[in-house]
Amino acid sequence: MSLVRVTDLTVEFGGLRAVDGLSFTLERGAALALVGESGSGKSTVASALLGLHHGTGARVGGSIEVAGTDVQAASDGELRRLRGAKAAMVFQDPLSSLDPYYAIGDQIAEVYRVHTRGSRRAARARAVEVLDRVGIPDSPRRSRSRPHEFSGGMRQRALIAMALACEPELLIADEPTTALDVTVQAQILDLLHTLREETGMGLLLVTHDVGVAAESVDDVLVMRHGRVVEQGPVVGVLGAPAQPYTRELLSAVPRVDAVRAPSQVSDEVVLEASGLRREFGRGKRAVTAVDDVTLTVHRGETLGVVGESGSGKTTLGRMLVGLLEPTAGEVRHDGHARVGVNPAVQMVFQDPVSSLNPRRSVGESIADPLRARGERDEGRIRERVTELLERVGLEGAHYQRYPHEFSGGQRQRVGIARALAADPRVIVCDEPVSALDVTTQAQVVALLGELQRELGLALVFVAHDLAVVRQVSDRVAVMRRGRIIETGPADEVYDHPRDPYTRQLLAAVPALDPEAAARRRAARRELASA
Amino acid sequence: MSEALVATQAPEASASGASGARRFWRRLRTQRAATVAAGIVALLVLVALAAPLLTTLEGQDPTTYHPSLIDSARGGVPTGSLGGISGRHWLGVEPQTGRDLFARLVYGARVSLGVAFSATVLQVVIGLVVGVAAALGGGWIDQVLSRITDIFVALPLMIMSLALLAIVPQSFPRPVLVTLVIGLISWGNIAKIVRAQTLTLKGLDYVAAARLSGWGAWRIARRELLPGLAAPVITYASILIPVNISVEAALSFLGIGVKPPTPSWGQMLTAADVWYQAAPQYLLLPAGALFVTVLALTVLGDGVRTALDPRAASRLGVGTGRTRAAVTTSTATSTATSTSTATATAAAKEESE
Amino acid sequence: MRHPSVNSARAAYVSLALVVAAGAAACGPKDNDANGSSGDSTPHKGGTLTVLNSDPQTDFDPARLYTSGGGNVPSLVFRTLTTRNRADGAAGTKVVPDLATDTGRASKNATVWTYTLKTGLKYEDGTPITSADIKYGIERSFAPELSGGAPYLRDWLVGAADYQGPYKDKKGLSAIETPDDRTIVFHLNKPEGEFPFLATQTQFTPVPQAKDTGTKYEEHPVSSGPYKVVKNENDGEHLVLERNKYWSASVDDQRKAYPDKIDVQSGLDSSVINQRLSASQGTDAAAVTTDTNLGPAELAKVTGDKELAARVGTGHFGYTNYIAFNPKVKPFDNPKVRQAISYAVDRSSVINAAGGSALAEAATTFLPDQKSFGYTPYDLFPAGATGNAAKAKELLKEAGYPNGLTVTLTHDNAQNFKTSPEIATAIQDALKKAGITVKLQGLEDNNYSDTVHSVKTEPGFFLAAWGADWPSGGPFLAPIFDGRQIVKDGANFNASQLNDASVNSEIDAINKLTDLDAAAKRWGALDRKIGAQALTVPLFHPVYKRLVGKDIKNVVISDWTGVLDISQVAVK
Amino acid sequence: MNGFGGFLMRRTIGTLATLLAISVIVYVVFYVTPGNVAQITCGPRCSPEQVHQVAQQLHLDDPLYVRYWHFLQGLVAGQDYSTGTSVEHCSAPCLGLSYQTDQQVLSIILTRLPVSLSLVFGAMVLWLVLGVGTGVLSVWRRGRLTERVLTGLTLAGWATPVFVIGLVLMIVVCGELQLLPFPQYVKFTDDPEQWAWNLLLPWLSLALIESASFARMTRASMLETLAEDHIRTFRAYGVGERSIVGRHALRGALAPVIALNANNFGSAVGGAVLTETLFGLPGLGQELVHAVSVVDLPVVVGMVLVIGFFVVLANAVADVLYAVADRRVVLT
Repeated sequence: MSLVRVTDLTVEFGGLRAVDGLSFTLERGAALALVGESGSGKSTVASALLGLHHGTGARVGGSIEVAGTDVQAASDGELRRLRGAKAAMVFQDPLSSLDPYYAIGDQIAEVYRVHTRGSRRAARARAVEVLDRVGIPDSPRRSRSRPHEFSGGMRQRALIAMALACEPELLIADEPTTALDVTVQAQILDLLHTLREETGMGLLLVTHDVGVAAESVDDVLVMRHGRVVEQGPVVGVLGAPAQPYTRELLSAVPRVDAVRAPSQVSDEVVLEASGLRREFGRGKRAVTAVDDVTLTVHRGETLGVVGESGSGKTTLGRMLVGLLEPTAGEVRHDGHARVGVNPAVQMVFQDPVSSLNPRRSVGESIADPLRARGERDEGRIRERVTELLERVGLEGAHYQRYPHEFSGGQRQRVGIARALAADPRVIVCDEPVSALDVTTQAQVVALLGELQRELGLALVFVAHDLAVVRQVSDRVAVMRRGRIIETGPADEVYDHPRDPYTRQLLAAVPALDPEAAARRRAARRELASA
Repeated sequence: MSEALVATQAPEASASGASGARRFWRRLRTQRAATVAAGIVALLVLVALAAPLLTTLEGQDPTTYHPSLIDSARGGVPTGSLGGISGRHWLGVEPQTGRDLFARLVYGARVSLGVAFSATVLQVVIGLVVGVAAALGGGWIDQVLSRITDIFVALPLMIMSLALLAIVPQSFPRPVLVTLVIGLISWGNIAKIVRAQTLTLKGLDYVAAARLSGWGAWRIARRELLPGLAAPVITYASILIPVNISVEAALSFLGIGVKPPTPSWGQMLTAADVWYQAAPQYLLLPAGALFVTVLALTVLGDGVRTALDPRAASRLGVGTGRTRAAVTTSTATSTATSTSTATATAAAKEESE
Repeated sequence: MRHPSVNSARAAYVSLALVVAAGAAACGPKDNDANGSSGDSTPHKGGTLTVLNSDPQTDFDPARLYTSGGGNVPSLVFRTLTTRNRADGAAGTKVVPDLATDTGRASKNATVWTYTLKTGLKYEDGTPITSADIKYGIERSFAPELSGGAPYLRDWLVGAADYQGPYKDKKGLSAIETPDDRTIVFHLNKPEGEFPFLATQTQFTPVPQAKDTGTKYEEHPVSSGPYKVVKNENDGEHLVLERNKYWSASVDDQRKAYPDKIDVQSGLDSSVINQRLSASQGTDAAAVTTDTNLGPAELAKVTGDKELAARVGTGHFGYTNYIAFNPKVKPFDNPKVRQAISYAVDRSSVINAAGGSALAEAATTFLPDQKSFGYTPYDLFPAGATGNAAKAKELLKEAGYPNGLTVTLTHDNAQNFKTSPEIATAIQDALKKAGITVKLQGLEDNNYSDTVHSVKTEPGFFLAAWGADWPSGGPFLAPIFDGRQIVKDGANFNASQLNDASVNSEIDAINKLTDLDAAAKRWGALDRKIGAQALTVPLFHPVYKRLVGKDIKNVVISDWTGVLDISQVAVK
Repeated sequence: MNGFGGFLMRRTIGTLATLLAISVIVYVVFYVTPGNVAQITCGPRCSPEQVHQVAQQLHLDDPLYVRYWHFLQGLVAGQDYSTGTSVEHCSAPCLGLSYQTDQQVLSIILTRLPVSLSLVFGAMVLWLVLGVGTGVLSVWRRGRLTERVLTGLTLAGWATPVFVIGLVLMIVVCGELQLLPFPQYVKFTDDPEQWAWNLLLPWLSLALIESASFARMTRASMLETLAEDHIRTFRAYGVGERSIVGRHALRGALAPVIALNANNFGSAVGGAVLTETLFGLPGLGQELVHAVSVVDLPVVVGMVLVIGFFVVLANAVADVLYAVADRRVVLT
């Protein structure tokens, strides 16, 4: 009997069909990845397996059988016995997925007691045991910590520990590494791999990241618009995709080993920073976010700034555009020392939702730099905005629309158009594509490249994704703890990293080839033990 | 909690087509209780506005004495049954004077609602200006304004009212004065909320983008921040209005509210409470009117909050300093207020640097 | 008479509490027959009397108290040279000896008054009371630290005008002589036939100099009366009095002192006091109030309940509520305008506003309707019960206002049925019928006092009230109509600023009389004479109705105070 | 904890500055308030000379800044004063002497503070029980009749002024049903049981009014928490609804409830004027209203300062408790 058998599953919310006629099986001990872009219905499938749609108004059709339980027919009590005990789920955002007010050990113990009716003491002991099992150091003490006292990776480990508490037959991991840095992501994936080897539990991995899937599972199921596009062994599907969509998906994934055609870089320095330093807070709580950073950007060049969360890259970007004043050091633009913002240095923001005022039409947002410059002729403003909208691949008629009427990628295009409206010489892009699906990502990256060539823009591309940075950058600066630890031409940094940290970063990037993934896993173990 | 407030800004990706205002109305309309409450509030406002018309219809006015309808020897209790309810006096007459209660109730609505609404507007305006200025000004401006805000949070409203209402010349119209005193003294909490919210909004990318466009602080405050402040402010205002009605009542109770013969609900309640046994309807009328108003405004406030954003606004809670009881209006305690000085460094911040 | 300060409008509302707290010197009853429970109505000694009051005994220093005996509770502790006769009704308006053997011996045209103390008088600590202590008590009342008393001593005693009390001026007052321990002689600068009335005030209480602690004396004033203070909490909010064993009925024929203990709880809401008295539960069964009247709402309830109605005591204090004119302000300089308003006034609606016919009686004379004041009935501008609008219009036309006129009526915002908004609106409503549009100007209590009692700011048309310091025409008429009592730079009560030589000389003439009955007749005639000038519109005299607990016996209400005398009450 | 020490320092300095500013405002406002203080103190029939003597005695003729300076001196160094017969010392911090009664303002406050604290503290317990209980019940029974009835009841309490609730309660409970004696303040130290019985009605009146805001705050916070991701986690692990509502959702409401409570407590200490007046409780509010009516400036200033102090203190406590309840919050 299969561990999971899903037949002709459909899930409807109101009139919207999120999952449409999906069937698959997962054998005991096997691993399956549901891969798809946002809106493909993959997470809905995961929830449906545990019957989490019960009582929410969603209409679920077809049959679901998990670890011998008919989820569709099960009573509330049966479902509760299934959840956590036979099939456990790990969620995407480990911070919000844990109760912020209780100690982690208590939360795990609570779950354990729900299913085992063991004593409080036994439950606590079990919690410490599983925390230890997932690699939390000093687990008896750390089990008394609250979630916010853990780092992101530790929290995800804790969530996995909670899942392990009752020794489930199936682990459902819904985007378990999306919120994590690349090195941490690798650790978590490695952990999942090891656990699966040791406990023999089945794994259902839900992810948008093809690389993550390639690293972790045996079989893959590609979803789009709630339907199956392609399914089969991971080697086959990812190695030789049969469907155009799968191919499109794969080709859009940026490769860390891809070589990029160089830009037309001039010698003219448009942006220069020297000795930049920025502290937050005062006195004993002061934190140095950026420390002694010096860099130059030339006309027509793309400088990639790569680093993990907390490395200070966003702070650096904000200082470069003048949104933040440096504590020490200076930013020179066209050779002139500068304080405050300057329309000639623009920024494209990470979150396409929060970077556009939801209460103003996109045309108005794009027109801001024009009006601020003193343009009063509505006709000319309209004309220029239309031109910019078309330039970034939107329609002039979109002027009157509001941000929520656009998709993420379109919103990012609006953001770019707004930056262009100021006729900038430099655009600092702060994680411009990290919130986007891979296919969209590729389009936006391509657009930036085009614009750069056309307008001779200098770009500073700040990102955590090493592959994307390589794809766009002429030169790369690697940041860690506020400092630039390595800088140089992109190819040199990627192909011959000098700093051990850079090497560690590169080793953590998931590979699309499952066999390569296995090799890299081994290499990571070596690096970690070294 | 700051991140919850940020969520106010996030439009629903699923919402389609309609502009913000239309979306708001549609969402408000889907809540039946809120729709009914909005209807009641509208009706109350209408009654207040149409008070002269309604009393003409009844054929009475709020100030004429009807000594024939009361029993002078028994303290002036109405002679008719049920407090003198009749075709000519729809809700009976007032003990001691025989003035028409219906007329006094509808005219009282004018003062009570008028004072409450306009005092709220005043509080909101001052709170907005001070809160936004503090948050945007930063540095010493923030320090100074925040301290001033603290002072006004700590000043007991009733006590200052007692003094201020005595200082101002009597020729100054009382309802306006009561409004001014409430508005000018108890804006501290709303300023705190606005400041906290502005600080949150200020950190948003679209505000940064507006700065990069080259706009000045004033323009940014007006175009980018104020719309974002609307949700918490409107929600809070819906709480303040009933509180202010109560404050007016409490001022009347202490003898410093609106002056006779102008009726107000608060004044009626004050005069009526001792008549609870001898003429119960005299007390029940203004108390009932007040209850319906507060209930409607509260439900409407909830509805507005939900319509503006189901998640973020719920943070505000009811937050009242139960002014009537607790006489200072102070503690409008949304969590935003009380911890405006305690910065929530939610761990989420680690992730987003 | 002393205007009350308004504690809180709340406490004042529904009760005439403050009127009485301030002016608890007054006159007598008409239909007082509240005799507590049925059955054995003979009073016996023992038990604890509870007093439920709204105003705390904040002032408990004999120098600072104003009224005769300092009101009800203080007169249990302070004995004075003379005192009010503790009897029902009109008999209660007589002044009788207390510490002294008689009510005073006058000589030289009533400018020298001599008193002799009874023998065997002792303080609560057993030390004897001497005439020097009485002199000291009077002297210290001149200290600015202990201000608050009535102005008469300062005005009447020779050389007292600038005296600042014994703390600053050790020499003392030469106008008071104590030739021996039992004799005290007062030298006045003009004849004052009513000096015996003044000697009822607590400034005439002995204060042993050795025990004087200045402003702290009120925390524990030394008792000369039947009770001593054993507890004084929160500045007079909670007092407990117990028997003073050195007092004996043999040297005090006025105070009965039946209960063993008196527990005074104040700071209570007036409606709560009345609720407690009507419920009469537990210790409240043996409770009275000395400052809270029944309000109209409570009256409406009480009159419907026989048991409760039997427990209501009714009293009449010499008090008049009136409209005051300031003829210096147009159009009130025109007597016809004043007369027109006198005709237009609707006294029945004013009375309703004041609590109804049970709590107020229409007044057409300025003097209260009591014999001791010299009451002489007159109604010079008959307005009937509800006003004579036609006559008023006619007079207005004669005065040159054929189309009516608009005036501003100033009143106090404190709701105490005296000068309150309710009465003002009742007048506003009545004058409307006569074509007079009245705008109301309500002032906060302090502001009202400042404004109407200053000749500089005095409005032309305002609500006022007056109560007598003792039941006689003198203190009722002189401060209001004596031209020499116009105070230019201080609190002025002669609102009409009348300075009529014939009035002034008549006042002087009556003051010389020591025959109080003869004096009363002439006060009555003077009242009528002044009344013809329409300088005031008398509105009503209040009637006090108060509940007592169901175990209370021997309720005595004199016309002097209008309220039950706590020294006569028994609980057993 | 150095961070906490710093927090205390900053808060103390901020509090002192705020209180100082409040005292200036109160001085100025009451300085211009009508009411001839000397005349009120002396009595209306006092002659101008006497009034002048009293004014000198109370230093009322000094310019405002001189009087304020004396006030500050008293605060820092104390002051000597004469009772007429002897010289007494009012030790620092001396808030001055009452114009009306010549008592030390601080001692007036200290005798009345326990009453106000008793009232508010007890009411607080009740409003927490009633408010939070109602909130939890209405979440537990959300969408059902129970929720609507509870919400209606708390709102009725909220919409009715305290003087009406208090009086009606007293008439019904003490007068008609005679279940309780009419309230009369008994010191806790004299008789704790009588203290509680006598304060029961005042507590209830105040609590009925306050509990609505707590019910709503609790309900809103819990519903919000229920919408959060971690609740989904526990549902996905088979944790029952009772534990989810009673343990996880309620815990989420704790911090905002604490904040609301500390704030209400602070303002109610001086703010329960109406309750104190109605029930005749000799607390701060009652005295303050009286002092205002007779323009007793030292008492007014002293009391407003003490009340302001409690408001500021309560805010600080709210912040600390908030941080304790929600460890993610950092005090600044």
